[in-house]
Amino acid sequence: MDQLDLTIRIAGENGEGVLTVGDVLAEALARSGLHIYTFKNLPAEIKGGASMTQVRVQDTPVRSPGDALDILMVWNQENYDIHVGEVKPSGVVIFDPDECEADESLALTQIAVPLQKITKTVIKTMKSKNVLAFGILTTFLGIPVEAAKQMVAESRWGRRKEFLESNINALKQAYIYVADNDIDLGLSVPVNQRNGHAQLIMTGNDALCMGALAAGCRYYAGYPITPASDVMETLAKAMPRVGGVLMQTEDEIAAITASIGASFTGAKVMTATAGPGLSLMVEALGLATMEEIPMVVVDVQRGGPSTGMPTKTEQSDLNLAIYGAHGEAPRIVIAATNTEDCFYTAVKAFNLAEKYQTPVIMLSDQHLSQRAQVMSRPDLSRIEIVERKQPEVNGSVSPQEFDRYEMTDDYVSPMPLPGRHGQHYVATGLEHDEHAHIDYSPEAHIRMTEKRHQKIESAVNEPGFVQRYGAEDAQLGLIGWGSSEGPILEALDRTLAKGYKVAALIFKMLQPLPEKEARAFIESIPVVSVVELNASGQFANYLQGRLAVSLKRFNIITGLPFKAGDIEEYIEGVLQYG
Amino acid sequence: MDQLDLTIRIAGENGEGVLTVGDVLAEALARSGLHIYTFKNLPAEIKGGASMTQVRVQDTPVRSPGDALDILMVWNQENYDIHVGEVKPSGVVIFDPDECEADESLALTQIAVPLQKITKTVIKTMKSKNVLAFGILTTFLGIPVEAAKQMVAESRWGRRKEFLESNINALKQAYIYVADNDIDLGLSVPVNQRNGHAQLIMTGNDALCMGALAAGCRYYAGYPITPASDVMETLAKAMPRVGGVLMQTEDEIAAITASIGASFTGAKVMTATAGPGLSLMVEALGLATMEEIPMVVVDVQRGGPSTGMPTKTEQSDLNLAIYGAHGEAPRIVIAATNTEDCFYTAVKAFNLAEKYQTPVIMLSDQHLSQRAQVMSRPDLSRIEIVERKQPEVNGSVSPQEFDRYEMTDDYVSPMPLPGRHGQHYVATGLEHDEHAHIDYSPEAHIRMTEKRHQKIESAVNEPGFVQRYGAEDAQLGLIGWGSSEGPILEALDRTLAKGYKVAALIFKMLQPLPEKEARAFIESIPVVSVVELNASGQFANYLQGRLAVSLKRFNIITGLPFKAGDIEEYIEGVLQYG
Amino acid sequence: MAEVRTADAEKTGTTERSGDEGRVVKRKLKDYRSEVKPTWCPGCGDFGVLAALQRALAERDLDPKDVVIVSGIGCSGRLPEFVNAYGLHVVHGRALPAAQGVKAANPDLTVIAVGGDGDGFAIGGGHVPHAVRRNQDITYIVMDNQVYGLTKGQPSPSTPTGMQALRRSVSMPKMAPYEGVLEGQLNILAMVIVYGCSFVARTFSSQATEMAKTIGRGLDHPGFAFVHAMSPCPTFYNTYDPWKESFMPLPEGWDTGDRIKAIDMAMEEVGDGVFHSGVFFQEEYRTYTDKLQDVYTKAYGDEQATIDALMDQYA
Amino acid sequence: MAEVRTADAEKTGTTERSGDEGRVVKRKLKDYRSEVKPTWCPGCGDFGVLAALQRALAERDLDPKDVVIVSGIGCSGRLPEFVNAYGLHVVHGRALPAAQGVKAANPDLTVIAVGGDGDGFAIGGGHVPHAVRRNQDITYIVMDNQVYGLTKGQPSPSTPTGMQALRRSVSMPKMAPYEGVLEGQLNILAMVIVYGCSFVARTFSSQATEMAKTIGRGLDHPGFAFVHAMSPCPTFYNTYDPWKESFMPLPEGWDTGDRIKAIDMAMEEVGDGVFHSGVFFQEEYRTYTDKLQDVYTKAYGDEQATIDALMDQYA
Ligand SMILES: Cc1ncc(C[n+]2csc(CCOP(=O)(O)OP(=O)(O)O)c2C)c(N)n1
Ligand SMILES: Cc1ncc(C[n+]2csc(CCOP(=O)(O)OP(=O)(O)O)c2C)c(N)n1
Ligand code: SF4
Ligand code: SF4
Ligand SMILES: [Mg+2]
Ligand SMILES: [Mg+2]
Repeated sequence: MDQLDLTIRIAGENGEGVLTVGDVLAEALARSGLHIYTFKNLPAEIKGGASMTQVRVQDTPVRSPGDALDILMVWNQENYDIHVGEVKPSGVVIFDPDECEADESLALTQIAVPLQKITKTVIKTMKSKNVLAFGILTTFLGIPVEAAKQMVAESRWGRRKEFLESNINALKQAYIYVADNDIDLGLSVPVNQRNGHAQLIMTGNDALCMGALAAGCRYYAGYPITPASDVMETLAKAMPRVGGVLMQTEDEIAAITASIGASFTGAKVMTATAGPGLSLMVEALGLATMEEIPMVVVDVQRGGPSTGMPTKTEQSDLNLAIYGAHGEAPRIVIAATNTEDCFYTAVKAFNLAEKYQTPVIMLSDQHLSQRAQVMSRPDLSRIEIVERKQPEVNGSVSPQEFDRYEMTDDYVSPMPLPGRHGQHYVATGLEHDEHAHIDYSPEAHIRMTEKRHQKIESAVNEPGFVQRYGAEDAQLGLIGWGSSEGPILEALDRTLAKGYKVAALIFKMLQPLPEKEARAFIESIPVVSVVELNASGQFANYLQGRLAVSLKRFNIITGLPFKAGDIEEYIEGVLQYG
Repeated sequence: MDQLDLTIRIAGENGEGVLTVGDVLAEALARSGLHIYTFKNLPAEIKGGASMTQVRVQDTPVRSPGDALDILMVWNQENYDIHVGEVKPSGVVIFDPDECEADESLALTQIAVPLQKITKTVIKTMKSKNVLAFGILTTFLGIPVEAAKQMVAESRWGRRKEFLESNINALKQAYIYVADNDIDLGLSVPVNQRNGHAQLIMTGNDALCMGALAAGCRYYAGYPITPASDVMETLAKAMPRVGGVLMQTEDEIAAITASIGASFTGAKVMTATAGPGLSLMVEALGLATMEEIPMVVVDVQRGGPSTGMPTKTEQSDLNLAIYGAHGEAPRIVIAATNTEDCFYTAVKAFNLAEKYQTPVIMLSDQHLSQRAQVMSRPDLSRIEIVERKQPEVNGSVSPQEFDRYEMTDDYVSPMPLPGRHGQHYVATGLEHDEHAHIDYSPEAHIRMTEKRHQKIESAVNEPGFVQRYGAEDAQLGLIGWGSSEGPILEALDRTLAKGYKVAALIFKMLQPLPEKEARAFIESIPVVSVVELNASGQFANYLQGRLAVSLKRFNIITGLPFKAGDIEEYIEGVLQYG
Repeated sequence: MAEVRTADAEKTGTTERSGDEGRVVKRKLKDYRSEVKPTWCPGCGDFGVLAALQRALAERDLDPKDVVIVSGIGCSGRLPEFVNAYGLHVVHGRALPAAQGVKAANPDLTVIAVGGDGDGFAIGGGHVPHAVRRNQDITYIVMDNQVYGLTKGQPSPSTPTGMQALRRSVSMPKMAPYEGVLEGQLNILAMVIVYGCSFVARTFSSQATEMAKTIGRGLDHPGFAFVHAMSPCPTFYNTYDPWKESFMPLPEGWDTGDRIKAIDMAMEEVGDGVFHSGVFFQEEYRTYTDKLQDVYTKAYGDEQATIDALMDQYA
Repeated sequence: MAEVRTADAEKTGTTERSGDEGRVVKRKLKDYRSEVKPTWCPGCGDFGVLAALQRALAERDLDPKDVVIVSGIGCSGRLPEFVNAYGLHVVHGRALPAAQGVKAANPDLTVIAVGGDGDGFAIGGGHVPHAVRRNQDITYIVMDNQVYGLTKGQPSPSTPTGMQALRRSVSMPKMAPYEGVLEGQLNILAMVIVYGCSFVARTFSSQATEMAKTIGRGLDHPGFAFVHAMSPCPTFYNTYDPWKESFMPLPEGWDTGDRIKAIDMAMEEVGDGVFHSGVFFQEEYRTYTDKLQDVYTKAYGDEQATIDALMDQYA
């Protein structure tokens, strides 16, 4: 094995504990200096239903959930039947022979481990079945028992002292069982001490929260919704530690208007939601555009439409993010690509909001938000933080003379803050003039419409929101946005390695659209295809609308993230058969 | 004068009565067998502010508000200053010399009529100033005093018996004043008896209401909002007369979900709103798409974004109508072009909703909804009414066997109705299978996504939603949608008459997009421009997105409707200077 | 068992079945069970509410085709799926508007709205007073567990102030990790009485017979009936033990006709740490449907207007 | 007149001006007049509310830069424009959430929310209980004309049942042409008390001094203060005459500390055809801001955490 790359899946009944096994394994491997990427697929019910968790481990950063499985552990028949088809020919299935029957016709290594029976008869504490399963996996991975013990001790299992003894016993029994039965997969995953300070294990939502706080977010209002609730829950704990305020409001409309109120006073504000909440917020988003109020709205996309598939992933809220609101209500829309990027994109979202005095929608999605990845600890001293343009404090301009919506060169006007500046004004969602006075004249509407549009359009010059990868002389170009970056780049590397001439262009800014880069890419490559997790090709349509070009599309709507293999296959298909 | 074509404007302080003068004049002319087209421009305040009303009169159907003015009557200085620049060189200004000073440097016929003084000193009932003003206009138009008297008697003034005497006196005084001062514009507008049964005077909102009722609408839920409140108010009176139910709900979200509930039982339902309300409705619109519930949502567009310009017109909610909702939530979007068309488009909206079991958004706008026009009385016996596909009544299929979302050839499935069909099911906004059971499997999501999309796409084959006009060998093609049809076609006729080779394609269906017609038009004409009342070219972008073609744009964002002259000038500009 | 429908049953919407000896047999609880097994956690109070509702339906022998259960989103909002009847599962917080549309469009249907405390009094709270104002014959069952179940344990408008992770069985620590919930607790029962509701009752999912009876009285009440169904969430906020202690019937001889006394009781019991069960208030007002009849009498009398006649006003 | 600011005035947000003789002069009503002339109809009750609010502000000599008036949409929602202070005019029905955001982000500001009966209790009705629950120091003035003014006369949640075009001066016929308004009338004052509001008062725009005093008491109250400001709309629903008759002060010696009695009074006066003016209920609870202080003490004690420290949990 030159490059470590294992994909391990654990599947069982929801609520039984498979998720914990996956979480602890991922954390333990990450703490051992390896890179991990998790992937869960859960039912929407609180308990019951087939659920699975997957860990992909590499010694370099992982970019996608993994294709076929190297190791599958299933706890019952239902899950065996669901997942066994995804195991690699060289892969291993671990199953509980008392709970399920293996299909002997399959050309796979299938290893029976009576998890339930060992727990019942040997360990005698049913709670410790998880640890037994964990131990089976660590021993298969070639992790020494002492290292595994430390992993358990440092895990959430270790924190529950009353079960520690039986848990350590369970781990031991795992190693004993494997040794007794002479099982050896020949793996030896290296476990070293990671530099805890330099490397963090986070989900996308975790990283986003930390980025927001680093950018100066000190007010958050939100309403729970899967898969965005984590953001609020993480901040409920963290926000008071930095002196900020977090409010759980009665609905999303209250959340966004409370955020507008807070931003009006100068606070950096955020709210996070998923599709149904974003739908409810669009009226107030238009207000924020009209009153030129900075704010960050995070949309953690999930399967739609309507209540849809709350625990599945999709990139199908793009249309709403760009176009959602009556009238002409431009706003900035950006998307994060991976866990680490969630941190930096959150920082940029605040900077853009403050700089352009506008709402910024930051798109994430269920998979990106909830999977765990390893990332380098951000160096906070090197992060640029943008502050809002404001009038002079104690400036002498009277409120009667002051123009809140002054026409400046960059269309951004100094914003007085209550309690701070004597230039009080009345912000209104009605059309107004420079002085913020209500004005429905054609002239005022034309001027202010231009101000609102130009301000946003000029944000296209911000660096770092679009990136080209791959062959200069590509025959096929892939365009992606947000969280499909990882699988696209992995597929790119694989196909480049096979000699295909491919390139990719990844967008993190969607509105305003980096047209120059888009056009240069599209015009330089014979075939260009837009790769996204939605049915209608929302970004493809949007690109065509802006650029008047014709694009191919590759869309998947399974509720699951792209695998690198999906895209690899697509590339080969297009280039081989046109 | 071969063809009668006069544009008359009356302007004064809001609340003073100018609007009534305009309304009565328009009605009276219409009742005389002429065609009229009114246009009002009001402040958003209940009282105060400059306001104007305009009547264009022709002997054939009128298609746009009129360009420069033939007659301007102003009641005060503010309004003189605002409007005098719009009078034709051959036009006439009527002003009150005690309230305003005329600019003598202008090469216009300016006639002083001391409206205020005559009312005060001769008529002595201030309420009758309106009638005096009306009389001045009718005598200028060459309408005999007896005919004018009858007009007053048949008007709202005639209904207030206590003022009738002073009103008739006011009218007489007008004729006396004009005769005494020997004023004669040489006009003689023909006043005949119109066939009251065959011709109706309606606003767009009136026509829409009647169309909805004719189509079978028997449930309406709504929340007041300018300029859609008229729809609710008209139906509040009319709906009970046909045994229907109208509910004024607590907000727009309640309005649309109540409508969904009513439609679930089989009722034909409608709600009408303006931009802010539509923004609030998009979450539930997604639900209706997901549950395949027929309903009509009318959006009477006004100036946006946010609260914007509630009394101004704009075509800027198109993006929201097409894309508003998280996830992939396709729905049908259609637009009415003129008053008469509001009737027929409403009928079609219901037919489409019922046939395809989907929400249908019908776009109107402030100007279309509130101006009065003359139209032929619809022959109700010739209107086709579509009913919802339902299972057999007393059918023997058990609820356990019945598939609410059966995959049929046309993707539309029979819908059982509570109280009527034994095939009860649970409609849900979660992803589901054919049987309406919750199902998040990739397969179910893929099948149902296709069902929801294909159903809508097939509606593109409905006839009558796109129409080509003008030269076969056009050098310039104009694309318009909804209410800009009238001014576009008038401009087309004028420029064709001048020898320009122009053509127009007018869309009444926007989603699904009649792609075939659009492509044929665009490919057959060297230069094609999309004409719309919004800033970003919403329809142009959408067309480019769907067709991957490049289009020119002509946009106006004054809050006012297109004049035919605006478009005429644009056509000449493009064809003369490229 | 063969189904026999009399012409009359057809009209009123009830179905009767002949037993083996030709006797007419009424529907049983199991006839209201759908083929979908409830997905709730073991021990969830909602099982009790479901069974009580099914029993109340069975006692009234309502034809499933004439029953519509409307819900929003939440664990409790899944209930319609588990009942053999029509169901309309809408978006979060909008069960009441949807139910009102159902009832308005077809007043012959038995309409029941169900949902959680968050669905009903957070995002949906604005609709409750207006549903009450319309006084349609709808039964609204709020399954109050004082927590957001489906989204995994955030506090709801009815969560007691100061609540946090106090006991092992209570896992609501995330949203209020320092001082517990800072916001006041809403008294939703008192609120609904003040809105002017014509039937207001409380019941507890652990008291099955009682609950079926109370829901039944709500169904029988002609007008908007509010049933405050306390229904614990053992997974995220286990209140079984305290609630068992604090539940007691309304005082003997309670006068259900005194609105002011009902409010006072609902306001005072909180301080006493008591939940009273039973019907707090009931009075028959004319329903929306009744009033619409008067409207029709005025609007058209015997015969509805034709559309042509409506258009005459524009001639 | 030159402005003199003491360091202290700067901190507390009050500004004092020196008169000609160097005397400190307090702000006057006219200092709170903006350059925008009110656009209301002649005779609109809202003029009275505006003046009363301006007077209350002047009496407290608040610096306009420290005052934020938040409103939704409606005739009444235009009020902030006419006051010389910060204003935040949001979308229909959302004045309260916006005001809460303002106050939460800067508790030193004087925050006033204003709006109509429709704005507050139709589309915005869902926010009221929750604003009350948070008990921030915000004064909420509802200008109740029992009608939708701005949209020209539709009935509102507080319109009396059965109301229609009865009198010439009442022009609310369109929405209820047959039997008048079918829906029940909400008792918004009683509702707010039941929500748990810490200050609840009623006042009438025609009683200028009284209204300024009541609004002032609301401003002084530390917590969420609800002022029910009856403010007739002569254009669409002229209630001046009946209201002048039905307004009367609360009984002599009224105990503002008894919530239950306050509710009873608010419920009973309706039947008596009476509007009581004055403070129905007032009690000081800890405000949201107070409670947040406790949270901060627990969350970080003396020194706020660094972001780096927060990230340690992921290491
Ligand atoms: C618009 C919207 N916001 C948020 C959610 C997420 N959500 C689903 S259920 C729920 C609350 C559930 O609490 P409750 O209504 O008390 O029901 P329970 O699960 O406790 O029965 C929330 C916030 C959603 N589905 N839609
Ligand atoms: C979302 C939305 N829906 C509807 C409207 C239209 N609208 C503006 S004000 C108003 C109601 C006004 O009544 P009220 O709140 O009582 O204020 P008033 O004018 O009587 O002072 C309505 C329905 C709107 N602006 N936005
Ligand atoms: S989470 Fe709570 S409310 Fe939801 S099903 Fe489980 S126990 Fe019931
Ligand atoms: S319509 Fe009524 S509420 Fe509005 S300004 Fe006029 S009088 Fe006042
Ligand atoms: Mg709950
Ligand atoms: Mg009002």
